Amino acid sequence: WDEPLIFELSHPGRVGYTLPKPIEDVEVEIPEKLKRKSPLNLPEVSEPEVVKHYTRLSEMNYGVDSGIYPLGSCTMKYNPKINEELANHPKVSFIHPYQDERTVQGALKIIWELEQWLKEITGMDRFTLQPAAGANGEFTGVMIIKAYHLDRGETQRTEMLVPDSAHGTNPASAAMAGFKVIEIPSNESGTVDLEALENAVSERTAGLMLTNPNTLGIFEDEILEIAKIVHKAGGLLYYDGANLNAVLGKIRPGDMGFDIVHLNLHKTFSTPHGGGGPGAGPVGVKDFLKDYLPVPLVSYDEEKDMYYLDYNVPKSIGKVKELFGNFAVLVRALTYLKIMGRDGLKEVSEVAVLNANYLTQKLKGTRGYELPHKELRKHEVVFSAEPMRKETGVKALDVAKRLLDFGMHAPTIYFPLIVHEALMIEPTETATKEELDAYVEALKKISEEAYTNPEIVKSAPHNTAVRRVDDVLAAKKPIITWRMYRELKEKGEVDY
Amino acid sequence: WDEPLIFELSHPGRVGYTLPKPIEDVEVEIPEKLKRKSPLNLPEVSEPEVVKHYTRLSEMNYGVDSGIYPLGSCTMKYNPKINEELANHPKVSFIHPYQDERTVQGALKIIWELEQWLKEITGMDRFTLQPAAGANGEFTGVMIIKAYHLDRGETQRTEMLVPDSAHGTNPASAAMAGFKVIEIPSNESGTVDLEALENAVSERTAGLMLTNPNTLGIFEDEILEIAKIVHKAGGLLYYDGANLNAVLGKIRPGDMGFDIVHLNLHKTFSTPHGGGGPGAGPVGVKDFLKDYLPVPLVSYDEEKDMYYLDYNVPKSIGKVKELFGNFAVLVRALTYLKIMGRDGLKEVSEVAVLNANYLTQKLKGTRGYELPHKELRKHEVVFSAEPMRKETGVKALDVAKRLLDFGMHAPTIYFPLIVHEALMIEPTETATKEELDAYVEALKKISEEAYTNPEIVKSAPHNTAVRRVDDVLAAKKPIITWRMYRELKEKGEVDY
Amino acid sequence: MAKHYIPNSAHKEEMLKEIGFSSIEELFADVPKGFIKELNLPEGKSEYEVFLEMNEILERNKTVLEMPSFLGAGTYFHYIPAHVKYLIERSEFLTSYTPYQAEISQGMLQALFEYQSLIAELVGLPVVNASMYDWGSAMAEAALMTVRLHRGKRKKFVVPKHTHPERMQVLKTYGKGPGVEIVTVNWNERGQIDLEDLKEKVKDAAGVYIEMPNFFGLLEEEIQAVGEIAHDAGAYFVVGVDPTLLGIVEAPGELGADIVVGEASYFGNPMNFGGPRAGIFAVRNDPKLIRQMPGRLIGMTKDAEGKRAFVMTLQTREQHIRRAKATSNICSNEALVAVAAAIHIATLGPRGIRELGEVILKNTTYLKKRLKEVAELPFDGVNFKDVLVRFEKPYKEIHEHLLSKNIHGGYYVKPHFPELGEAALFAATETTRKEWVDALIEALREVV
Amino acid sequence: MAKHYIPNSAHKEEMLKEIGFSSIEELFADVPKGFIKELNLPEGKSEYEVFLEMNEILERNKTVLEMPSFLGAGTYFHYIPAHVKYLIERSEFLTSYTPYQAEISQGMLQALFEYQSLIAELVGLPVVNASMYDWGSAMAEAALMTVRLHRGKRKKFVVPKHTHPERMQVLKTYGKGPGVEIVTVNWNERGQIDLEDLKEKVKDAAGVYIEMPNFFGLLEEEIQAVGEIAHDAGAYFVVGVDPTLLGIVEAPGELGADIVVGEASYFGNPMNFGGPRAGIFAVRNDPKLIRQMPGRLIGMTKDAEGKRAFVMTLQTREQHIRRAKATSNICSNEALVAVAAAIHIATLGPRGIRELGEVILKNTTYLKKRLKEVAELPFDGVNFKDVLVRFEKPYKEIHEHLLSKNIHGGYYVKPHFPELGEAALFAATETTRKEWVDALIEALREVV
Repeated sequence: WDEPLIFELSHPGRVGYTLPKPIEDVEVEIPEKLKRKSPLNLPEVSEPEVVKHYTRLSEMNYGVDSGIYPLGSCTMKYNPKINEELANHPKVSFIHPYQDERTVQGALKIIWELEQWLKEITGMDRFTLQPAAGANGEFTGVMIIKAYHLDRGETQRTEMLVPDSAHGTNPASAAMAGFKVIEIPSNESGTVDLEALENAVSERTAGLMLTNPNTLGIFEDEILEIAKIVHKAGGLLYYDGANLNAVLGKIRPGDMGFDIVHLNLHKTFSTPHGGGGPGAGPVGVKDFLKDYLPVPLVSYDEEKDMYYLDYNVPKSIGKVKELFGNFAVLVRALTYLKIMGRDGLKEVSEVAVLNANYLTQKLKGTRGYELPHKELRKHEVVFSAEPMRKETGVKALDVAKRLLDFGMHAPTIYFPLIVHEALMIEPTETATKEELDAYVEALKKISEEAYTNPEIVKSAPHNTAVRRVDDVLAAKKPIITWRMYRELKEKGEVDY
Repeated sequence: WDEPLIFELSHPGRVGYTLPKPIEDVEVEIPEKLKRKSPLNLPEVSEPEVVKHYTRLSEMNYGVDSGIYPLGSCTMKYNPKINEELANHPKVSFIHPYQDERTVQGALKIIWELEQWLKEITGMDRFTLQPAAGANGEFTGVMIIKAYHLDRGETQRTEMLVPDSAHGTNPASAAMAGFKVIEIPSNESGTVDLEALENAVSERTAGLMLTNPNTLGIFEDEILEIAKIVHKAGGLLYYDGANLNAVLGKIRPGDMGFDIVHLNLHKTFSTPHGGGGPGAGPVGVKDFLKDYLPVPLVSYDEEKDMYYLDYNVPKSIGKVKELFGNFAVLVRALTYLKIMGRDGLKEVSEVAVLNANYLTQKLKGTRGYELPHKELRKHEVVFSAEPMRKETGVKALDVAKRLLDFGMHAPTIYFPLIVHEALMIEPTETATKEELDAYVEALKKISEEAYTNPEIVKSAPHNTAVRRVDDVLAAKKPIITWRMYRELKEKGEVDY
Repeated sequence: MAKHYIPNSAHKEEMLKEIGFSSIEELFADVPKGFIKELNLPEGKSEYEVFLEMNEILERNKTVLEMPSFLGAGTYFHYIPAHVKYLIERSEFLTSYTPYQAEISQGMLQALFEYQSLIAELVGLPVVNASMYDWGSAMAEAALMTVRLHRGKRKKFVVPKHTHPERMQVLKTYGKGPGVEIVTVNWNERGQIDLEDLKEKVKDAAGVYIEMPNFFGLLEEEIQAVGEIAHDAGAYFVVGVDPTLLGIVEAPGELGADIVVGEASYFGNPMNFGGPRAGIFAVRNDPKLIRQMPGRLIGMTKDAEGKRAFVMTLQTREQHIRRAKATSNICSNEALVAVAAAIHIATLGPRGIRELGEVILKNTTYLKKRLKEVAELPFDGVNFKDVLVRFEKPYKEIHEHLLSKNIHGGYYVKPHFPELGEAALFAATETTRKEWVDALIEALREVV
Repeated sequence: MAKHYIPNSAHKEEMLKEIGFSSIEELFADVPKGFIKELNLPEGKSEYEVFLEMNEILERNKTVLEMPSFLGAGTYFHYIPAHVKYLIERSEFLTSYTPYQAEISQGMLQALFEYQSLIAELVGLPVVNASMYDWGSAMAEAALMTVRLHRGKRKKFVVPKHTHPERMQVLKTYGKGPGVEIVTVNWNERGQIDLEDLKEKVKDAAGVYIEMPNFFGLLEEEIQAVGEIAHDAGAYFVVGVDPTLLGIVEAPGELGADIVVGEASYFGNPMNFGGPRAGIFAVRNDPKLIRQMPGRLIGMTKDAEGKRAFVMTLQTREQHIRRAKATSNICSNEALVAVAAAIHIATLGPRGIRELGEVILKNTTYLKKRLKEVAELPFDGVNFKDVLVRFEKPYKEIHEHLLSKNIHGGYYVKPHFPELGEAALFAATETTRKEWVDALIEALREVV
């Protein structure tokens, strides 16, 4: 349905808030030149209207609790509700980050305990939980690489190697840290081309950023070779944890030769994604890098049974975010870990991989979808709709939109870039067999439609709150705020 | 959409729970004849499936947060979220009713404070918060009336007077207490017919149960006369608080001559109705009746600053419910009262009455809807669709169903019984002017349809999750449980 | 200033004018003079101030998380998985009314149908209503129903003397309406119902009632025999049951019950100082019984297009239709409590229900074993949750000592059953921790 | 046994068989030998046990509800109306991903568009992104942006020395990438930015930054002049703002800011030990600026039928399209925090925003007045939330005394600015109670 903007619900005089009275009702003079004179064009609405408005908006949104959500490389698993209950505990909400350590031992213990779990899971020696998100973690990681080389006087190490199948954040993070990004092509199995890597490394190499399994869902089986090449050249090996769900509790980046790891608590560790955040992107390092981590770390004084903020990080890169990270997200992740335990975490990766392969095998051979590279996948699979596009004009985008009509979320599309018309599907371990079967059925049905009645696919979706959204217009005539909209509206430049 | 029954989602082996291990893993022998041998046909589902299932079911339900909900005599007002937050506080959830009083002073204080508010609001002298719902409160009230008369030796007082416009619970509660119910007709203004009342009272009269304003939304302006007649005959006057919202914070039943009052916290005091409960039905009495209240009461020892359970109620009718009532509901109501305060409560009734009269005046004169009785209403209004039925065959039920197509909840229909084809509308103070206007618009549109295209109304609703539901079939072939369904299905007696 | 919950506060003038009124007072013109007054109440406060105030009040409660507690006696600390509360707090469930408009209430109707269905499987009877207020009121209504079933010709309702006192009190109040005669049967030396005494008292009874487990926490072993005695005497057999028992103990429906009552809120709902709760009410699939049962029933049916749908059904038993002749006055029930119970039961499934029963049984057994070390157990048998123990010292003294050790002891039984001496009920559930029991026993050793 | 979050745990055999595999191991056949191992981690526990465990851990926190606190310094105890949390916890918002599929994400897209719009009205700039991680990272990204806008020809970023230390540290880290030169400007005797010093240092600056209020809690009076000095030198003017100030103080956009950053989480979000938060990032409606801004933007557009709709837009600035050439690496942002802020701002409306500013200002003034009785105030001016006070004794001593009285004192400033002596920041907001302040002053009297 249509729900107006909150601004359009405004009626002068309506009030949605209550505030306590001031302690003393004195007049405080604000310097004239600072006084607010410009109008405050905010909506005037009552609390029931606010609640109805956002309730309705929520009903126009699809979440993990609505149905299958197999966005590749996003690990949209079920978000346990106990996580929410504990993250909303008053003992979490109502503590200030600058409180005396003696009054926040619980919070510090949570950070410390979570670090212990992550260390064992990844095979790393020390973690910072400060980064707010995956990309923030990547930035932390590459800054550590930079600091390490500079510290050793190797100022010439200015190149960061990144496979062509990597997430966009990898090159972007490397660039932000001031590195030149060198792209490494994939071979026909979909893994890093060793020869190309050999040719790319040099004394300028700062490191290689890698996911394993990679974004095709394929395990980099030559990882030991890769590590050897990079290390031999004097570079460090960085693990992008986006795909950790595939190997969780079974295989550790630290054992594969990685020196630095970032994780996504909002992917692998079941914290909700909230429509784009908050997440958390902890970064773990091997012992020789721990002096470079952001400050503060949380350490434990066994003798006093006291947790404390540890600023003793001599070569720290500084801070990558204010304070101690997205604490409420950390509470959720630790809760999940304690419930899952060793046995549960292993079950996660095993069933995630089973689900992905089940879907792969069931869909394989369907007309229009091609399965490039190796068949055996880990947590996700990338099909190509290139044959379909060529034969019927129906693109990956159309397939994605048509899936929405079946009440299912689309896969990630057009990524990784090395697969044309990519459909990147990651069911995760929390999908049911019925959901997988239904998803395959829907994709088969769409294939059938593409070859018999392509228009219905190209004009999809048909059963959603809005029809296909015009993103070209959005970019051509940017309307980012109600303020911009009002202006254009007054000029008669918009009819929507 | 269609959502299967939870039983139909079952897959052998799936698990949705975790339980702690027993303290000691001993085998405890249950006597053979008590051991469970019959199968446990419960669904086997995982937690993500449970969450998705009930999330989807919730999306197939209309609540106060979905839109206007003007069910007459139900006072479906906005349920503030702070009520929920406090009712879900661990200090509420995790206390046991038999705890030592010293460890539940907070809980006892809440009960005590709420009583003080209700006393001042109603003009009564003492309250029990034990009753679980309005009808449970009514039962409490009439049992007190019974006990009072018996205590005075007036065993002949076996008749309870109830106006013909009363809620069904009034006669039902009176009957449950063993009274004979005498119905008092309404006069043409829609209020109690004094002459009929005079004729009905006698030495057999135990009391009169009355709502004021009554279910037509009309204030019983001869209430003092009524009280005089009943009291003179030796009866007691009972106030059904279902319609208190109309006079909240302005007019007190105690001042009008009522001896006993029950309130509905889930109506007037903003606690949510939860699809039919839990509610709470506190009962207040004048001083001379307080020794009859259920046990225990909560009293306050000022000297020790201690609240305690008070069993010193010499003529108590006993208990009408286990323990101390629906405590978590009481927490919500007290929160609401503290936020609203004297000023806010008065505003509630004033705007509730304004909204009802606004709607009355806007709708009045629309073809097919008749406004019987007086024009001036309090919190609600009853229109009659009798002209429409006669002229077009469209009944109140059809109008109600058609409203659903406009995304609005229907009014109460076919009640009170004294109005044919009744449409009983109570917008409450939390409806917006726009919602009232839209409601009137919808009712006018339906009138137009009734006179031009009655079929569309008679076959409504058209835009809902299911089409008009066959309640005759439901009664003819009762299927109350999955167990009954399975049996019939096996016999081939159902096709749904 | 306008109130934040009342949008039209801001539009009073304008709306009055539109409908030709000049003031709010005019809308109250029909109220006799002198009735309208200013109440003596505090002014409204901000949400923050009330939040603080309520937090301060609540600080004066000590929870069972802060202080291990061995209280049971009809209210138990069970753990409710977090998703249950999360789901029932969804506003579409939480803020809806009784589902009178079936077409936009399919969610609540189906959820309640599922509740009825899940309870039916547990108790072994196929007809279950959508909830009563609690076990006590359900039991009292069952008593009235057995009297109605005998068309008032039999008014005697037979109950064990060791029926839960709380429920007994509710029964007594309800019984006063139609003048039910409540007759109690003694317990025997094993704390079980005395069958001989029952046989003597069952004559002309409308119904016979028994609980599983009984007030002493014991499984009544002769349930089936009790049912047979009741039936032989032409009485209906009513069983009250703690449903968390039903994974390991036979469904009362299979043991001969005509009516089963009990407490549904043990599933899905926290203790909340005793409320809200939800009473189970189930009967055999017998039109005679169904016609006389109280409360709301959700039924499955079809919509106009033949699609499966749910609706309130058999409403002609209810007060809003039948008024003074209704089977009960109940209107608002405990729907959301029932839905919470349903979600919890569905989460547990057959395996979880069995495991829950086993864990409780084993924890109770551990508690009992340890209690034996320091106190006397008047009765032997299989205990589920509650264990009756007797002390030599006044229990008050023991209680005070435990409290001083930050332990909440059991429920003092003497006020109800003085013949048992200084007895108390100590309870365990799946939430009971070994360290709690061990601390309890240590503290008891210090004082007994 | 199957795991309760993993439905297909129960179907492994069956599914493997269906796709022609014989074991889970086979699915990991491509993993080099020796990689797969058993980890040294505890076994999984029941939800109840973890609930207890986490509760026990959390018991070791003392909240500001249990102990009046005067901590501010960038994190403030604001009261968040209950409906805000209630709404953002709705699973459709909570469990959704970045709204890549606009057609089934209109709710989140519109909510974020509303966030952008509400912030735009507050800060007085029309282009706002859908959130950065926090104020600090937003400020650092703004610094990088000004450098990019000068195509790297200017690398100097000028900030007051009294910029919040936490943000300063983030800026320094971010600045290392492109080699930003951070130049600090002194404060004057009134604790305000020294305009003369600024004029000296502004030459060749890519950007100039200032905060309202500043780290000492003071309103910087010469904001506009700072902007003019920056612009005259060809530098971009970046203002960092606490948005709760903006009901009573002019929007930075109106005071000349090209870029506004700040902390959105002061609205709608509890303190949470400092996170999650959400950084505000707003710019003038200038294609040059928009092209260089970091982060996600939600735009209004039409659907295929001409109906209004929302979608992520101008994505060619972002990493998933532009990769190494993106304006920032940011991907996950703080969407839900931003939505919470939006709901809170919408709830307050124009009147509430003004009133909030006034109440905070008045409470701060009361706190300041009382603090003056017992300590020295190094700087005078208009304080908002934070008040800088200086003691004669070591602050540590004072802090310990306050703690012993169950009061948490202010933020110790000396580690960052030793030149200020034994100084600390004490803060008030709308949540501060008179009795807290009075107790504080009483306790301070005992120790100073």
